[in-house]
Amino acid sequence: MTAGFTRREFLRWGGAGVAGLAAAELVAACGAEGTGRVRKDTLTVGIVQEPTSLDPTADATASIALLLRDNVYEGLVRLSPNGEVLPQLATSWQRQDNVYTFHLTPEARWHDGTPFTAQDVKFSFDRAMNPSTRPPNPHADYWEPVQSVDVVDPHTIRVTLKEYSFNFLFHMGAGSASIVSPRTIATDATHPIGTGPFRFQSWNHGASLTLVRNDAYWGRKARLRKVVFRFITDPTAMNDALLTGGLDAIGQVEGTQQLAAFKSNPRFRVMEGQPVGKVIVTINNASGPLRDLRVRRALSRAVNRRSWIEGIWNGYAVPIGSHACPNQGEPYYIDTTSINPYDPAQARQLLQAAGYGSGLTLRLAPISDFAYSMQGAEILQSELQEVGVKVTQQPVRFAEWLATIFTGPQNFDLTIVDHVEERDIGNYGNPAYYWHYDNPTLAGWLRQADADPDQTSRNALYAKIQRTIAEDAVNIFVASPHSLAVTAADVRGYPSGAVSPSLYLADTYFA
Amino acid sequence: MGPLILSRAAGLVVALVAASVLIFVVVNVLPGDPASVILGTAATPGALAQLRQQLGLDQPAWVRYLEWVGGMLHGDFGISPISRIPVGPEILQKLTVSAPLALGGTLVALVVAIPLGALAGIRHRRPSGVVISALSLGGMAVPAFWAGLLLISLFAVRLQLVPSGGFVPWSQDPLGSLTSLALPCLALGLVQGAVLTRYVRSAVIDVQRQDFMRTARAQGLSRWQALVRHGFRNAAIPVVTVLGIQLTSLIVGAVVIENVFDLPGLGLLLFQAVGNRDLVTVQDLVMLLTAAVLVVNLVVDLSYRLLDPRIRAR
Amino acid sequence: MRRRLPPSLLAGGVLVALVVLVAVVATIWTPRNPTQVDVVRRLSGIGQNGFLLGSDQLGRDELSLLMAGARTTLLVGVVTVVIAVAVGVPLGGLAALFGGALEEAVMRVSDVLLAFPALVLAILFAAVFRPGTVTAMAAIGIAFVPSFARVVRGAGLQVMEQDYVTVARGWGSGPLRLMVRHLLPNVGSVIIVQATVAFAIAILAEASLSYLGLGTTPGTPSWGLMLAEAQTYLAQAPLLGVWPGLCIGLSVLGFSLLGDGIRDLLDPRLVERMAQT
Amino acid sequence: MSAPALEVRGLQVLVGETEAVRGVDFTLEQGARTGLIGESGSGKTLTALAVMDLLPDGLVARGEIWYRGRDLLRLSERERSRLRGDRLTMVFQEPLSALDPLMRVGDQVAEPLRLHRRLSRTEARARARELLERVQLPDPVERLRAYPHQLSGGQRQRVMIAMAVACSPDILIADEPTTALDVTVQAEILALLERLVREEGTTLLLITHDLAIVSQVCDQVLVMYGGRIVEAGPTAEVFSHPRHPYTLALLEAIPPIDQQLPNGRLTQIPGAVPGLGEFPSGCPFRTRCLRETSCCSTMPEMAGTSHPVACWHPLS
Amino acid sequence: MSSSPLFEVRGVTKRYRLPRTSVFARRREIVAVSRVDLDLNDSDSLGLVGDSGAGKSTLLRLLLGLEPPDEGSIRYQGEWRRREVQIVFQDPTRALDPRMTVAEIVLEPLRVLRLREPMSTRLSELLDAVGLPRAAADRYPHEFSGGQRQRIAIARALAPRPRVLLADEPVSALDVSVRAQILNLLHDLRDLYGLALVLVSHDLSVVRHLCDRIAVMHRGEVVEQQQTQSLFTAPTHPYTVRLLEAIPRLRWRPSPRPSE
Repeated sequence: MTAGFTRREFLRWGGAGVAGLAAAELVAACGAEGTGRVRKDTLTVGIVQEPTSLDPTADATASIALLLRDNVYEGLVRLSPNGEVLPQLATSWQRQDNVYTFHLTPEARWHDGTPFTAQDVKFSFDRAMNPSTRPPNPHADYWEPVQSVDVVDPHTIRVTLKEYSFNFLFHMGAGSASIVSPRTIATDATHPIGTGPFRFQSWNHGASLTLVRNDAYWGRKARLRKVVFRFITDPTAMNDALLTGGLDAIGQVEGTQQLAAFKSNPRFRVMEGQPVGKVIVTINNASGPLRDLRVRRALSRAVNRRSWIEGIWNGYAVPIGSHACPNQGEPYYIDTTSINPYDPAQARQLLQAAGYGSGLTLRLAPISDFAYSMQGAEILQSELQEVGVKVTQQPVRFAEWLATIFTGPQNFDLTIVDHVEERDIGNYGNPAYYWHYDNPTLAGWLRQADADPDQTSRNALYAKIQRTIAEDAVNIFVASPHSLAVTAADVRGYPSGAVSPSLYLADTYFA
Repeated sequence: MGPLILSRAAGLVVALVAASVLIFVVVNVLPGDPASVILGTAATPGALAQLRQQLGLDQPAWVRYLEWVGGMLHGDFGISPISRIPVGPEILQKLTVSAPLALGGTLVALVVAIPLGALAGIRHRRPSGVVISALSLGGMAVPAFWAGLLLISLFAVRLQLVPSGGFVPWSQDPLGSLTSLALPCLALGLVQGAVLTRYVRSAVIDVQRQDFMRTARAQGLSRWQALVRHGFRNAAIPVVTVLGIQLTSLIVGAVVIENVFDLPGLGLLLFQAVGNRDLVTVQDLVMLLTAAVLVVNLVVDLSYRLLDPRIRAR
Repeated sequence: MRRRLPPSLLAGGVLVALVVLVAVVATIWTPRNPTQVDVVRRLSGIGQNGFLLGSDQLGRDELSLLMAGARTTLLVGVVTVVIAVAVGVPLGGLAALFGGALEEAVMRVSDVLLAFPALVLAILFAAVFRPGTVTAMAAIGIAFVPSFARVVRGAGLQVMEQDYVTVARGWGSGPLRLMVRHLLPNVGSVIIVQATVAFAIAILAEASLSYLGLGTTPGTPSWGLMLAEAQTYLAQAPLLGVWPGLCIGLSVLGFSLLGDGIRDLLDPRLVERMAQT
Repeated sequence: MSAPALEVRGLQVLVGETEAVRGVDFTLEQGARTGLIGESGSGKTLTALAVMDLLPDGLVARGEIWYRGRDLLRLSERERSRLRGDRLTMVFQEPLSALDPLMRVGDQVAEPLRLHRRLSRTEARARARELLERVQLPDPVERLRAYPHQLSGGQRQRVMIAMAVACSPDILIADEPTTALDVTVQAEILALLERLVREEGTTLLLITHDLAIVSQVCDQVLVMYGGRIVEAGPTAEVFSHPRHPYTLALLEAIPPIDQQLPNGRLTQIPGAVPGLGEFPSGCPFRTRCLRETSCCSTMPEMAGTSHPVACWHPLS
Repeated sequence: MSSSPLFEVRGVTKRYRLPRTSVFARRREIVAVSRVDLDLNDSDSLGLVGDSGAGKSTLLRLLLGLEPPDEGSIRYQGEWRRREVQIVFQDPTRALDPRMTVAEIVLEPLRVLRLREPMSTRLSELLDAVGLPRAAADRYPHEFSGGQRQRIAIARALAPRPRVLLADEPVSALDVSVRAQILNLLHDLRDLYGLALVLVSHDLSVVRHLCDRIAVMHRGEVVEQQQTQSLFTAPTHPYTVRLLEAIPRLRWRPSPRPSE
């Protein structure tokens, strides 16, 4: 299975910071520094989901990367909040056809004092690639295009690909592509050792995780002395904690209904970022009546994207028509929302034509861990009822969803999930993927596009792919929610874009 | 008393063994293989087999049962297959939230129930007594989580006096920890207190009907003196027996209340562990809660015997 | 003998009758379709946009949801109590009747079962089976079994000590006859009282489970679910957090009052007291 | 003859609307032992409780109860509690439930002494030991530390009596003190009670349904039926020449212990004792009486001086 | 008269084990009835007297056949003990099932014992015999006074046409003025049906009135057994003497007057 579809991505919306435009803020804030009063140097951030482990390769929970990647652990490269690839441990690199040569910083040291070398990179990558040593975090596909990893010298490493890959470098910014130390990997789950600007201090299960500045950092040192992540699952409680001063920032805002209150309050600053993730109603294309294109189109047309955007995100989302969202991480995005517009009358006709005029019953499995999925289910049930389709709901926990719908027997009709992973349209080329879309032609186009180094022709091909997916009504494509962050007004340099998997706080400080 | 404690303790051991068998059986019928849950999309048959072996799932059930129970007896509660964290310390840490919550809830309940219940019992024919008992009946009908929601809505959302949820660790800000426990304890305690008020009230009413209360008054004690010298001690016996049952429902209430207020205690842990299919944690937690109930019942039983010379003698 | 009906019986009867009536009406008619989403008109206030009690965060009619929720609540109550009675009463009866090892076994098992808080049992069940109304009902029902068994045994033992049972045994009445002829009719009132109390607890338990997402599945209106969904909107629409809670509270109150009332009506001690004074 | 110890005039006890005691007059002479006879429901216990101010909640006493020149019903609650347990004391029927199960016997006996005599703990304890000796409880020192459930029925009743005589009361009311006891124990307790009362010159009101006991212990007797006193007088006089048909019927319904009845049958009273509020108007006994005439539907007054009777057709 | 007695009780002992106070403690036993010998002939009437706890009621249960003796033997010479030995208890409230009508109560033994009797005729006969109106049949026990309830219990005991009637303190829960009615009823029924009567009472006057022979029980043993008259005049056992002396006697009685 090549799909890189993991818990981390799903949870990024559900459990992590949705950041936005930050870079501009960062520069603008520099001049405002202290005039006598004691500068605050501890930042407390509210986080919805607590990590299950502190080893970024341990499992797929999104908050592991959110809290630790770029702060404690580093990779060859990192992603900017908007999805640009920036240098990290690799200060520079060259590509020659299929071969990348990364030049590593000679100054980096692990938090335990040992020097960082190219051997550590080779260890991490080989471990990820080798099926017998591969850690549980299932990002094997990131290394799928890789042929070999070779140490050139202690500060140079060479990665040889099978053929050109448009997405390879991008994926090296992911949490699971963190470089880990072969000496400490066994204990990283509870005492993470990385090379980043913060070092781990303590983890109070169920309550908080504390990082302190790494004063021996090889690069530009962090401006905060200390970062405390507080875990608060309830959105109302989260908002209250910010209101009452218990927090300096909310990593991500789930209770969008209270956003207006923060916007009008000068003590706070709301950062609206780009839309991130694709919320879709996944259709099991192999299940009975859903094999019929007319039925799938009818379902798509029964859904009013505006209702969802208002009802679930209070307007903080944009409609999408295919499997791509309009942010810089997916530069090939085109608007396809007019292909299956909201039209219940036509939906009913299509169903009639398909022979389901007298009714149709479908099973819907929303994921009970995610509010958007549960709310979407209520809306979907109501909307499909309008066109004569009865829906029976059976919510599943995410763990169960993974086991029974995503990888398991796949005995379902519909489910609702946010595909947060960037550049994951490649899944439509995999007929075994859980929505069972089998189109060899499209699969060929996808391979061709990834291997095409030319941006114009590549984007044209991706546009054709997006249209085809929409026309085939593979899934019901609903919306891409905005990344949103709220901080106290005096917080500067807070990352507010969520294309990057991490909440990079080395540039954050108090005004 | 000595042999009594011994025999009660023997009964407790039997009950604990029965409960552990029951829990083990129930938990191990869980559909879904923990190994495949952990591996998720990366599951290959080889990796699955390896992980199963690592988790000891390839052993026969009885071996796993004995290892589980044996481990617990040595204070080793196993390691969560999901988080790779030892469950024992995890539980201990959650107890720093749950234990104060339960204690605080009990305290609130007692503070509410004893004076109000006694008053309602003494004045059960007068308007004030009727009002109290009506209030307590109303309080019993309120689900603890709704009480929590209403308290949040009033004190956190409207008045913004306290946070509506979450927990500040003791080590970080003890005062903040107390503040974050205030509403949960109140929500839990008020509802429990309403129930307890009813018991206190009926115990006080019952005791007032006893012949010895009439004897006491025949000695020249006033109604009030008789209650203080003879009534309350006797009324305490049925109330103490009820406290055991109360504590059971307090534990249940705490599970829900922790969810309402987003408190990182045992209840939330249990809830999340069930969601994550974290069998080891679920098994340990349910066993722990059950053991707590059994032990509390034993303590209540013994203290009730201590209070009552009629039973003490036997 | 004419006796004044206890006021709690009347009050409880009225509340329970109201819940039953609403539930019955809701099976044929509600003001609107309770699952009909109308996002444009969401979070309407009382009387706004034709929503008598307002609309929820997805624009569903609050009143219709509440009415349909009564149906769910009653169903859960009835099924759990039936499970508990069907299992608990015969067990308790047999224990009282035969005593000895059987009684010992029944009581020990119910002791252990009693140590499982009902909700913990329900959470376990929700994990083992799929969370849903059926699972919740089964778990709550099973959790009630020991208390029914105990109550019936206790009352049954009292019956067994009565002289009329001794007389009947003197003629050689068999266990079955004693059970049917004397034991069950005489513990009947105790069972009824216990059942109403259990009904009240079942309503609370179902609400708690649904609130936790382990009870009634979404798509079926349920008061507990409504409260769970309302929690996020406490600041915008506090009333959404009030209505379902009130419904739960009043139904529980109704059944507790009814139980109290029936107990007062049937309690021989009370009758005695009335006659004595 | 000195002033009477207690004089009750027109005493009524109301249970809600119903009169349970319907206007009772009687006098307890100083040092006399008076028996109050009646079946269940006749109101004898309520009469005693009204005198003691121990009526259950919701019951109201009306009329006059004169003690040492004061009408008890007009005293404050405090003044009445001060008399209770000191000047007026009471022994109850069921000695197990009438003692506090959680308190040691010694402390219970000491209670009236500490309350009324303000004795210190040690003094009260010493007095309690003497009292237990006086009521002939074996091993009094040990018994002081016992709990009520550790004593036998007779021993408990001795404790009750010790409590009742602790402050040398003027009036002692004993309500069915031996009904719950075995015959052999009953005789001992009655003898004890009689001896103590005689020694102290205490006025005794003994409530019982057992006529034989009254004939053994009491020199005066009051017969109650349906909330009224229907006959009163010296015991010997009332028992050998009963004037009320009810008294006669009661005496005749008791099988004689010393002789066989000639025909083997007892004289029986028809019907049953009515429940509270179900007594007929007028003479309460008239529906069961063989002598009933039309005038019986109005209530007869107690008539006569030394042996008064409330009957329109008294036996001569 | 038949030569062998109806009941032949020989050396009967019955022990009860007290409930365990703890798993370690040995269960204590009390001896309720100890080495008792008794005979009961047809139409005999035997009184059992003694303090509470003397074993009187236990002996009745043994005679009724509810449980076997631990030692000794009880031989019943009749045909069918379950039918022929019936019992009346002290407290008529506890003795009547409150959920059954009088008709059901009285006829229940016929049903349980599968006796083929014309039910309605038998019911009327029985109600007449105990002096209850026929209208009583469809009412419930709580609608009756104590004395009437005891009549219902007696009617039920008579239903299967017993030869032996066991009576356990049959009048001690009744009002004094009602006692005589029930005592007379028992007296009459005994004579009418030729019943053998075993009467347990703590009230010697009642026993004296109804019984030809008296057995005095003390701590589980029968300490003395005599004809009624001679027991009163010449008691031999010290306990009997104590018992007789303790009985409060009516010191004065109204002189017998010409009947009205």
